[in-house]
Amino acid sequence: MIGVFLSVMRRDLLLAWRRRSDMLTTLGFFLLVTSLFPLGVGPEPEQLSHIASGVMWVAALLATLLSVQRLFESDEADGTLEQMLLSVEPLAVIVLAKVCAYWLLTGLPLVVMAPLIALQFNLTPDETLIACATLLIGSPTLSLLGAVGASLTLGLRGGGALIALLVLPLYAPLLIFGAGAVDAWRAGLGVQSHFALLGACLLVALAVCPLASAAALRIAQD
Amino acid sequence: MNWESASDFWHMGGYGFYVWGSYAVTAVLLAFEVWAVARRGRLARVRVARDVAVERMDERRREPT
Amino acid sequence: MSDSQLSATRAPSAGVSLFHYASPQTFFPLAGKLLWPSWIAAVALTLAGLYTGFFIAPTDATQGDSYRIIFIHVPAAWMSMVVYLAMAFWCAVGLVFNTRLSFMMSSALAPTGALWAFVALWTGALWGKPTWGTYWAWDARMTSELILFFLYCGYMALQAAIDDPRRADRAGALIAIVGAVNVPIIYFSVKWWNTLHQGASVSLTQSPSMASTMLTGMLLMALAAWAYTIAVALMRVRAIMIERERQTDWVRQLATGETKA
Amino acid sequence: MSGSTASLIEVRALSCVRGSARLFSGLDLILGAGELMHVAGANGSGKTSLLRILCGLSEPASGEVRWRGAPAASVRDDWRSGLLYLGHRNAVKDDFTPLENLRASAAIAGDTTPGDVLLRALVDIGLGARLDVPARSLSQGQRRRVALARLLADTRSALWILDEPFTALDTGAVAVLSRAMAAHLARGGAIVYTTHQPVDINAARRQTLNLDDFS
Repeated sequence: MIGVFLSVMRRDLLLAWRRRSDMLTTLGFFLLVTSLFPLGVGPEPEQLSHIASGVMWVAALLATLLSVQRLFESDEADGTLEQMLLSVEPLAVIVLAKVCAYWLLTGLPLVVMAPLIALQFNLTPDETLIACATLLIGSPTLSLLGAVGASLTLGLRGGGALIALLVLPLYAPLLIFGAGAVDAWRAGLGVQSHFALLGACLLVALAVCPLASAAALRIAQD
Repeated sequence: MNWESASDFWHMGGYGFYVWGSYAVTAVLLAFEVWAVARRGRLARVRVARDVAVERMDERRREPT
Repeated sequence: MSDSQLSATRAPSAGVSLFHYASPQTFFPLAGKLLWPSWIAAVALTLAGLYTGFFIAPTDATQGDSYRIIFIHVPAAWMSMVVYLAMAFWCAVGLVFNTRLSFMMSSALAPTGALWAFVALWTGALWGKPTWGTYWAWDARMTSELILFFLYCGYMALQAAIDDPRRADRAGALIAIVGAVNVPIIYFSVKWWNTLHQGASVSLTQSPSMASTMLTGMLLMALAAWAYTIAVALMRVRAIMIERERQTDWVRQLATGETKA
Repeated sequence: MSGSTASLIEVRALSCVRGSARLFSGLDLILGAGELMHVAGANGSGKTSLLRILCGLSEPASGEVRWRGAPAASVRDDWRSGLLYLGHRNAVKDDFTPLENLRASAAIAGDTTPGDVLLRALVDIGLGARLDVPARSLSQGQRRRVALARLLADTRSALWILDEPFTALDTGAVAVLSRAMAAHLARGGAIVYTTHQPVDINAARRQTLNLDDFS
């Protein structure tokens, strides 16, 4: 089980490495969207630092949504997905491995880039740290929920809009807990509960999403 | 009895727009839903009846040969 | 960590025969028999509820007559949640016991649930204007109601996007169940967010001036909404049964009027 | 190889519906060790659908699949580990070399065949000169061979389910594949396959199932 997990993850990372340029698309999207906000709402530092964490979270959420729909696409197109379904190993473990690789490729870069955006939005070092930490704990949950949406909409027409409609409502609690942490810190409240709740969401998602996604893939391939 | 007259009733203590706006839209939506569902059921039956009729015509056409 | 439990449920279950009415053919006439009582109950309860609400219940001391919106707002909000849970319940039953009828029930409930969510939002906005001075406040209930509405839309859009009815049923069921797990989390998170950002909102139902006649009116309207939902869902599930089973003998006999149901 | 009954896979009263079309119904089949079954039928008669049902990718509209005498759904793990399915899609990644592809397929299947056996299979099927070339620059037939190399390396599966294995292959590769199939049968394995071209496979016991008879 660990063997298949590691080899599927390595396979996905290697495949992504062979197509390095694709990896940059999501990151570029994230940076572009966040950079457009000051142009839209005005450059006042006070206002920018107020909306910073919300903007970062919404951008991360949209960036995930944009890229996650391709998670199973190429495996489905070339028949690898059938082989995954027929594996002796649990499909949920294979899905989890794919999601982990996906997060390392798209989620982690966002977390790494977040300080840059925090700089643009005039956040203090403390606030930057908190914003990055929320993204670090929250973005795996985004990837996991996104994987469920991606497997449900696999091969459907209008998949992009559909996955947004399915997954965005489920993202609402994460957005609230994630973006709220910086506000709470600024208001002098503790941020412990925010992190605890984000962590709880991650644990629930880790337990439920790979199973749900695996079931959805079997349904999609039936 | 709460209301002195019909116009008093429609006026709804100054909140007529909000109260009747709510009730009217709800009534229209529910009526539309009932109509749409009834139509869907009717069309489904008609379509099946038509399929059956077409099949019988086919059978009858084939019989003489 | 195995998905075999989930996938094993897709195999035909021997338990199906226990559910006599789980077959569309036997449920169809039963639904037909329940239809008229439900409609009569819906109309009678609505009339009674409206009479109580408008002619017996007094004007509210603080909100004036604008509070009379709650006679539809609160039942609509309740129904939108009850219907979602019912939908998720039928989806779970369908996945576990592999009964087609359960999936048909949940597809039949979804549009009505979405309608109730929309009505709750609409009337909430119209009630909010005179009460809060704004059509839309990011109040916990309103925000969760909005997200619930989107969950309904997602379920229906997913089903509509899939051509194969079996895949549509199962994929829809999965998202409905995931959504149902999320509804409490969403409600809690929004409520929590709301208390951090603004003071507690005016509560509709906990108003101290709530006269018992007001409560009676609201309960009557809630029962009417139940009856309406049952009636319209039964009607829709009958239509869905005919559409889905159009190649079976019993539907063909039904449609050509050779036997009466 | 547990299981006391002789049949490896058995199907009873199977019917398959795709969309609103009934592809076949009332289909029974029994396949035992060493048996070769050719599934024939017109285009759209449900050959691929039948193979997918046999390996558990699809659910039949009605009927039962049994694996080594037990209902297949109840012995799912044994069923999956006992079969090897190759669909008409190759499951070959453009960005991987043949060996990387073969390793990835084995890993996904949960198969622990050592690397030198995989390498040997690629050499046997005639890809020895192209080991370091990404699959992107291979021909259609060579990509098919990458997928088929799994069969040459396989010693674990009892049942091979092959959907059009000979498509796009040249005569040399067809000969290698049919030898591998004969060897699998001789070992006591069984094969269900579809094909559009007549290929002679050395088999002691063979059946032909024509799906047009069940439509």
